Amino acid sequence: MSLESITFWGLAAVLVASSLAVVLTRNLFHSVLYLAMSLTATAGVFLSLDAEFLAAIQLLLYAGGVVTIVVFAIVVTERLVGDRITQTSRQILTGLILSGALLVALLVVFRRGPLTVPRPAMIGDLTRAIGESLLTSYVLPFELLGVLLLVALVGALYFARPDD
Amino acid sequence: MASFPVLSIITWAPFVGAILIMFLARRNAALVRWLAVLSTSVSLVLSIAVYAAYDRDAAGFQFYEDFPLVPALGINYQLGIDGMSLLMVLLTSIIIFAGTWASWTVKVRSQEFYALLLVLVTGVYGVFVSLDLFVLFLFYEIAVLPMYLLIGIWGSSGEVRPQGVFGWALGRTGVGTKEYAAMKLTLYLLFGSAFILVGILALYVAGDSSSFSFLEMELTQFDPTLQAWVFLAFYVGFGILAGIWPLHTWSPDGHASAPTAVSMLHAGVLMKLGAYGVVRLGMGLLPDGTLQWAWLVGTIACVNIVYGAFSAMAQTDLKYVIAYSSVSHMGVVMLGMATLTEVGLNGSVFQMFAHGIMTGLFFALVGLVYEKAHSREIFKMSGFGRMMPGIATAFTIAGLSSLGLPATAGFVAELLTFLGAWQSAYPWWLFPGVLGAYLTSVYVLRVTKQIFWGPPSTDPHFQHLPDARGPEWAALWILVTTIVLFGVWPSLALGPVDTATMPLLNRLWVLQ
Amino acid sequence: MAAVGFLALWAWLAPGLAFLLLALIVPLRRSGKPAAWLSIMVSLGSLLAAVAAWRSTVPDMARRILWEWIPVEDGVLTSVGVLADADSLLMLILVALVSFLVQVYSLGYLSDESPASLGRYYTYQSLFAFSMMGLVIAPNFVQLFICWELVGLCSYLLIGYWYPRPEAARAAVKAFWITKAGDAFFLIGIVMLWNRTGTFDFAELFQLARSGGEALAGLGLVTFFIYLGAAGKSAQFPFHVWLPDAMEGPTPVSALIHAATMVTAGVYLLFRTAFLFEQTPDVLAAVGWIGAFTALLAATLACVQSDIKRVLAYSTVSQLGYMMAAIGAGFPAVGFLHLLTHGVFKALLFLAAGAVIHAVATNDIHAMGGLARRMPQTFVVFLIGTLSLAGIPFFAGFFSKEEILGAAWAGGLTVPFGMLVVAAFLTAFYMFRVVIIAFLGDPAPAAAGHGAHGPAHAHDAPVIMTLPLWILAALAMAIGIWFSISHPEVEFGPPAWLTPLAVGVAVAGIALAWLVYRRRAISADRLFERFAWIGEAAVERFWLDDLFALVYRRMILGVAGAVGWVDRYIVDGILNVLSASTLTAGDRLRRIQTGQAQDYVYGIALGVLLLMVWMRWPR
Amino acid sequence: MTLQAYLTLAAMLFCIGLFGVLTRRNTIGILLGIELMLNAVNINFVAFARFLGDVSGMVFTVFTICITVAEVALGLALVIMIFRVRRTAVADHLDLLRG
Amino acid sequence: MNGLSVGGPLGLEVGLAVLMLLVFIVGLVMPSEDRRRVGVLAAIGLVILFGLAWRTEGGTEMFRGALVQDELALFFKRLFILATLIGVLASLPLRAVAFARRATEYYLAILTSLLGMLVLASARDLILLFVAFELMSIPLYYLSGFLKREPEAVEAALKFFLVGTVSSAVLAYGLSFIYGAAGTTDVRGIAAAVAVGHPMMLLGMLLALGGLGFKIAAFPFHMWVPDTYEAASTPFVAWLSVAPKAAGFVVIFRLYLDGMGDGVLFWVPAAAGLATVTIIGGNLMALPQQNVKRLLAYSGVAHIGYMLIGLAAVSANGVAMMLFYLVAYLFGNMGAFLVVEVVSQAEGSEGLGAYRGLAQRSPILALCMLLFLLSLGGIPFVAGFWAKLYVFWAAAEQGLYWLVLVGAVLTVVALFYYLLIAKSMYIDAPARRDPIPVAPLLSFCIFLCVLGVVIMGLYPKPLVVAALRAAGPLF
Repeated sequence: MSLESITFWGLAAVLVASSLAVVLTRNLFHSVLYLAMSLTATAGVFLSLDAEFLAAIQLLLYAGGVVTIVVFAIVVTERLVGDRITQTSRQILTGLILSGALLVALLVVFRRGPLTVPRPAMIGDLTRAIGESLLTSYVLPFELLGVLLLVALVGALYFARPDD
Repeated sequence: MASFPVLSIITWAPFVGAILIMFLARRNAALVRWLAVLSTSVSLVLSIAVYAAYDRDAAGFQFYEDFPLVPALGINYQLGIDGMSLLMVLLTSIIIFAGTWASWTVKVRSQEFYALLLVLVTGVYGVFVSLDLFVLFLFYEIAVLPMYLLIGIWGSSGEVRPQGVFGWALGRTGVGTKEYAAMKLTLYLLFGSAFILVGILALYVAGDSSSFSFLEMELTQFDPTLQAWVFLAFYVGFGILAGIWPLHTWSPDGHASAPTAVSMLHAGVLMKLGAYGVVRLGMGLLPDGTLQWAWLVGTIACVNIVYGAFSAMAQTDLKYVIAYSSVSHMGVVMLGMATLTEVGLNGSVFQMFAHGIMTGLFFALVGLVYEKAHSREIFKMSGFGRMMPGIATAFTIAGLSSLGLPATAGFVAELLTFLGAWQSAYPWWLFPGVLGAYLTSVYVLRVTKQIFWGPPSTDPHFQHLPDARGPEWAALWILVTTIVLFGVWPSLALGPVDTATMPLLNRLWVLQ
Repeated sequence: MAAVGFLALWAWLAPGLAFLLLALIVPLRRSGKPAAWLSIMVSLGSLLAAVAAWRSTVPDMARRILWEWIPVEDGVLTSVGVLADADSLLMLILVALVSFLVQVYSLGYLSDESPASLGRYYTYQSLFAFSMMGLVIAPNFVQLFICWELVGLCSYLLIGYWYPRPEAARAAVKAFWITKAGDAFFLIGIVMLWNRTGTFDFAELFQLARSGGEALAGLGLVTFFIYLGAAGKSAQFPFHVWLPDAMEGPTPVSALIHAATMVTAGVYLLFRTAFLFEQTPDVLAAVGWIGAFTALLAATLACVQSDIKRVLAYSTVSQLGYMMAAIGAGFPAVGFLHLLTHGVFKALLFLAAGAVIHAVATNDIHAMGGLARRMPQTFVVFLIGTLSLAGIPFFAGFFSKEEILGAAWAGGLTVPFGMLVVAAFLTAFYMFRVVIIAFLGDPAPAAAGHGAHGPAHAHDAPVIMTLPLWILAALAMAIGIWFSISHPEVEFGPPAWLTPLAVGVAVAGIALAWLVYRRRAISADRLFERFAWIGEAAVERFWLDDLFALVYRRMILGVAGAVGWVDRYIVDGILNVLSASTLTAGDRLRRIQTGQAQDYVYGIALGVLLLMVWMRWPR
Repeated sequence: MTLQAYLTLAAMLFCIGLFGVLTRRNTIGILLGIELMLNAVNINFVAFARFLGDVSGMVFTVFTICITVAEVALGLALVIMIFRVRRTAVADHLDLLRG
Repeated sequence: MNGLSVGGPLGLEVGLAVLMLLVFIVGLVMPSEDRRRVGVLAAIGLVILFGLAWRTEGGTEMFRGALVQDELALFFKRLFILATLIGVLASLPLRAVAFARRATEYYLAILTSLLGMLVLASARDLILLFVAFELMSIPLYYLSGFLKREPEAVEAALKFFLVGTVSSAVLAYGLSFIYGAAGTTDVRGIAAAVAVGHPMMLLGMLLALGGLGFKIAAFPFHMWVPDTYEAASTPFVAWLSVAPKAAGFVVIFRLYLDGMGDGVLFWVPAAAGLATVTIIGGNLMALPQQNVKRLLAYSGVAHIGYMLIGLAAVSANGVAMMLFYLVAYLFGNMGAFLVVEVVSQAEGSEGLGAYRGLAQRSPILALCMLLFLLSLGGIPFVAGFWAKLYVFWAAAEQGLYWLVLVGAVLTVVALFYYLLIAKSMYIDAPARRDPIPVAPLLSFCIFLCVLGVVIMGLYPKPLVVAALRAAGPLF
């Protein structure tokens, strides 16, 4: 067993476990923490796929940004409600069956897919390549992304403002 | 006459009348009526003129009009008229003209009433004169839809007690009310039109001319399997409108709830439109399909005849009796065409005409009785003959025509149909046919006896009822005269009809 | 000789014209008397034309005038017109004559009616005359059937002339329904015949029959169906039940339609198409048997009636049975002869009875009595009619009746012959029963209360009514005497004992009636008790009317009720189930719309999964 | 490691996320589930990009991550708004509109 | 940058961006009490943009084909702009305080969404497509909760958001497989992978179809529709019911049909199946509705089913007929929603009862509504008839007679509930007799829709030709 596989399996185990914890823990706050853990593990997966830049974004935006806002939201809503948010789950069995069935379906497809492609060698600096294509062939989506963030921000502000 | 678009004028004159009524005659009931009379009389006069001018020796489609509508899809505004549609157009003109007079007393929202009625008539004319299947379908839909409002607004509700194993369903749908009847009629007929549409599209796709024109499709030899299916689609689709068993149940409820003129038009003309569709599109385009399904058409027709007659007998509501009698008589129409014989088919077409006039008269009379006595309950009424001898006489004549008494149009039709039935591949069809005619005599005379004969009613509501008055007489006279005229002189109609049916049958007989 | 056809045509069309005028010109009809006179004059003209036509005929000559009526691709399906020959013209004269006399008579009989009502009556009368004549001179089955139905219509309208009376209304529809049932079979017969031969025309059919071609082989069913039509119209067993009820109509109507002309149409039809029936001896035999049985049955029934018109009605049924028996025996001409003579004397009887009824305002013979003195003229003519009917020599019915008996014998119908003889005896009996009870005897005491109209105050009718009576009586006598003198040749040689037998049973019948009702030598009650087994059945009309009522109520109306229920609650019910189910399905389906976002996500996940399954994934 | 392993991992993550979305009662919990699903998408993209040797998958991931953040921000704002109006964040209680 | 100029492939988008900027700036300087004028500005801008869209020629592209301005894109762009214009115009008379004070946000959001749609119509690259898709979607979430003081509105927005995000995730997940199988984000790379039957590709396509099914609201992905429609402000809903769905369809065209060759046949069962359940589900669920907005929402679902029939035909005709259907649906459905708005402004209710006797109170308004309903129901001489007929015809050409029959029969069910509204308007007696007041702008919009419905109904030819031309480049 190579180091690579050990890393992968380790990461996978952490990822799955923490993800399960996210959806199963009763305490919402703990959920968020598990999510952070899961996202971090994902960053590890990105690293194992040689995508350092993405791993960094993942950590910054996701593990940092998202978790922070969620925690903030929890704090705000807890203040509003006045007690700790514990959460229960509904229809666990049907949920399990449905998502399980979907998983089975996906796995069955994977089994017959031509997925045994070899992992090619790295082509130079990935981060640079991403940056370049962002500003050349994908400049339009990039610009639109800016608009999107703006409008999402405007929207979030609209709701978050307590006045009018 | 070739360049003069006489068919278009016949067709659209009522529509123009409707528009004029909507815009000019706001809150002026008299103007509304006179506009309606004017526009329908334009159609009537022109119909008679066309009838007279139709060249019987040349036969075929005449007064041809053609105007490309959507050339890319092969849709043309193509009109023409042959011996069969000639008669149907005349029928429509007579009925609507009489209907306008008969509904003289509509007071509530008369502007909308006449406008809708006239739009409806345009649809009916359109179906009879159009030679383009697509345009035909368009007109068909126009002929169906206004009915909803006409029944819904100006109709009258009856009473039906939900019972039996399916009582829960009847209760749920609100059976008996005019809204129910209007909805049932409209949806049922549109349900039928779904089949027609599929059939037309199938022919269009299967034909190689990529045209909806009847004349071009007529020349196409369709695959027999396709023909079987499409014929079935047409049979069901148009058959619903023609009231074939067991798809007829919209008709009693609808006709019973509808206001007078609408019942007249619907039972008198629109049901014929269904039969006409089966003949024109079904038999005309699909000879193979016709031969494959004739047994079914005829057998169901026999069921219709007997079943309709018995059902009519069971009714206690006058309008229901007449409505079921239509179901029974439409069976004769369908039987005639299923015989695939000359006399049978001629009889069928003649019966369309005869029944149209007769049932129009019936509904006009029932409307008058209802208007004066405010009752449709047969067994509550009695001895009206003294108070309304005119209505009683006309009712008797309608009844006699209905039971196929000679010297009325009904006899000729039934005689021909029966001759055809015994000549057909299934001679036993004759017996249900004759039985139906007999049963008709039972229920018609029973009703006549109950309402008009016997001692005058002691019910205080039924005292001093007036007979028909001014404009109403006009309606009655027109219809009675037509019934008798065509009963005494059938070749008036059969001459042209024969020129239309023979080519159709020749195509069938070649295959046999 | 073209004039024959046209004279007949005019005789036929004239009443039609009168009908049109009366029907269309409302004020004329409403005026009453003028309308009546128009109709009467026209029917007189019609009579004259008919006579003129008959006078210019020669034997074995037929004149046809045809117009196309229903066209077909390669010619004419059927036409209308006139077929004038000696037989049809004779019948035409009878119709025109009786029609004319009855119309004259009605003027007096219906003098109490309102003008509008009277106008209506004469409108119907004109229509009837037109239809009946059309029937008589019809050149083909279709025209015959048309007129056949039209006379049925007139019968219906005239029976129901006093439509506010429930009995009249009921009797009218009953008559129509029962005859119409026969007509339905008749129509079937015509249709079948046409399919076999391709023609409706009598002349062409006659040629076919003469040539004896294959075309006419196996016509049994066809002729039987045609016979059923005739049986309905001519009130043969078991269709006879309508005729007695038809007496609810005005008496002149009974005389014209239900005695002299319309009811004989069936006989006339069989006479006219005898060449077809000859092809089917089995059917003919059945005709004979049924005819004889009808004659006997109706005669029995007539014996227990107390309504003078009903007695006459049953007697008509009985006589129609005679005619049918003659035709069934294979001698249609004999039947036709009796038809003619019967037409005259039965019209006479009815009109005379009408005069009585008009005078005493009741139909019950027991409420009459002793009328001979108060209404001598009426008594005389009634007696003439009665003697004719009983078959007494020198009266109209004698010769024709005897011939029928002979025909039955000659035709080999021995048992029917016996029945006819018994019927002849009963005929004489019941007729004299009426004569004795109503005209001789003492006025009924109960009648005192009838005031001005009771038997005690009865008197002869006005001239306008008695004149037709006398004409008919004279005619009945004349015919009887003429036949007695000329003794025309007949096709068969009747046995020598026939005349004595016929006269004998008639006299015996009269004698019995005399003994029972006049001399009271035999108690009527005892007699009745003696024959209770049949008498009670006769009083109950052999339960035939009940049977028909049962068929109507239980079978027709019962089935109708069932079908109506099935239609509303099953056939329509299923439709409503479909629509209600659709509505319910919508209601149920909208429950998946729980309002909870996660359930909507279920929708998405499930949708994706189902999409994969639907695409047969994994393949 | 093979591509299949990465894809399987992502699929598991996706389904776990879906499970979370389907079962959590709290709206914030549901949002967390959605995060997991989108995370799976990212792994998929990166894995494919890596094994194809093509950079555009990674670019896609950049966009996905940014869009996810925007969505989460908006979503949380909505949750807070719901809290204000309805005093609850339990998804089950939000069924004024139904049927 | 030639592509950004007027008439260039990005010309409209740039124009819109300029408009958005203007709206943003003007909104900032306006007094905060009433910023409604911003809407007027947006409307004027949209009119200009619509004019530009007519002048724009197709057949240009940018970014090596990642962005293409073909006839199809132009058709959709015109449709989007028209729908947005009507939506904006109809929004102007809205009375709620939020629309006055926060008008900038409102119109900006609408325009942003429109920007997303415009790009989407041209996008032929997965990344561009996804970003544009999200750009279109995110404003919708918060627009539907714009009346944030109303519990229903916020609830609807949250549901819309949650379900929408999940479906975005599904879409993205699907796109990842597509990318993986095609090896490129270029849409044109898909065809090859489909042709060899690459399982990953097919999986991706199906997942993406699920995600798109949400946007076009096909059964069973439609469940957000009724709730959102019921709670959101009606002019917005009128727009929401048309424009984003059309955008969903353009994505479907691009992904599943564009340059696919014979591979398109693979999608027939999927499209036919979706069409069937959508027609049945939508129509059945509309039956028991008493709230007209909700009823129209379900009927809208059913209409998507009919459009999917056109898709199932997988032919140029089929697509063209769908386009025709979309336009007919635009006029009919928006018009109907606007009448709902008028009535609910006057009566304060969107229930069926509010329409009682409308024909006697405001005959013209009732007639308009009737025309819209008839058009939606597929009755001759109004647009909807041709629309239905054409999709049926296209399906019949492919031999899908059973599908045509299902569609045609279910039309009858649809007519049941349309006629229920007609019954309320025409048959029932009114509770009051006074006419219903109609804001001039609203009546103008309704008039516009009636015009569209009637003209298309009487003379469908030009639009058919245009639709056929638009569908041309796909095959």
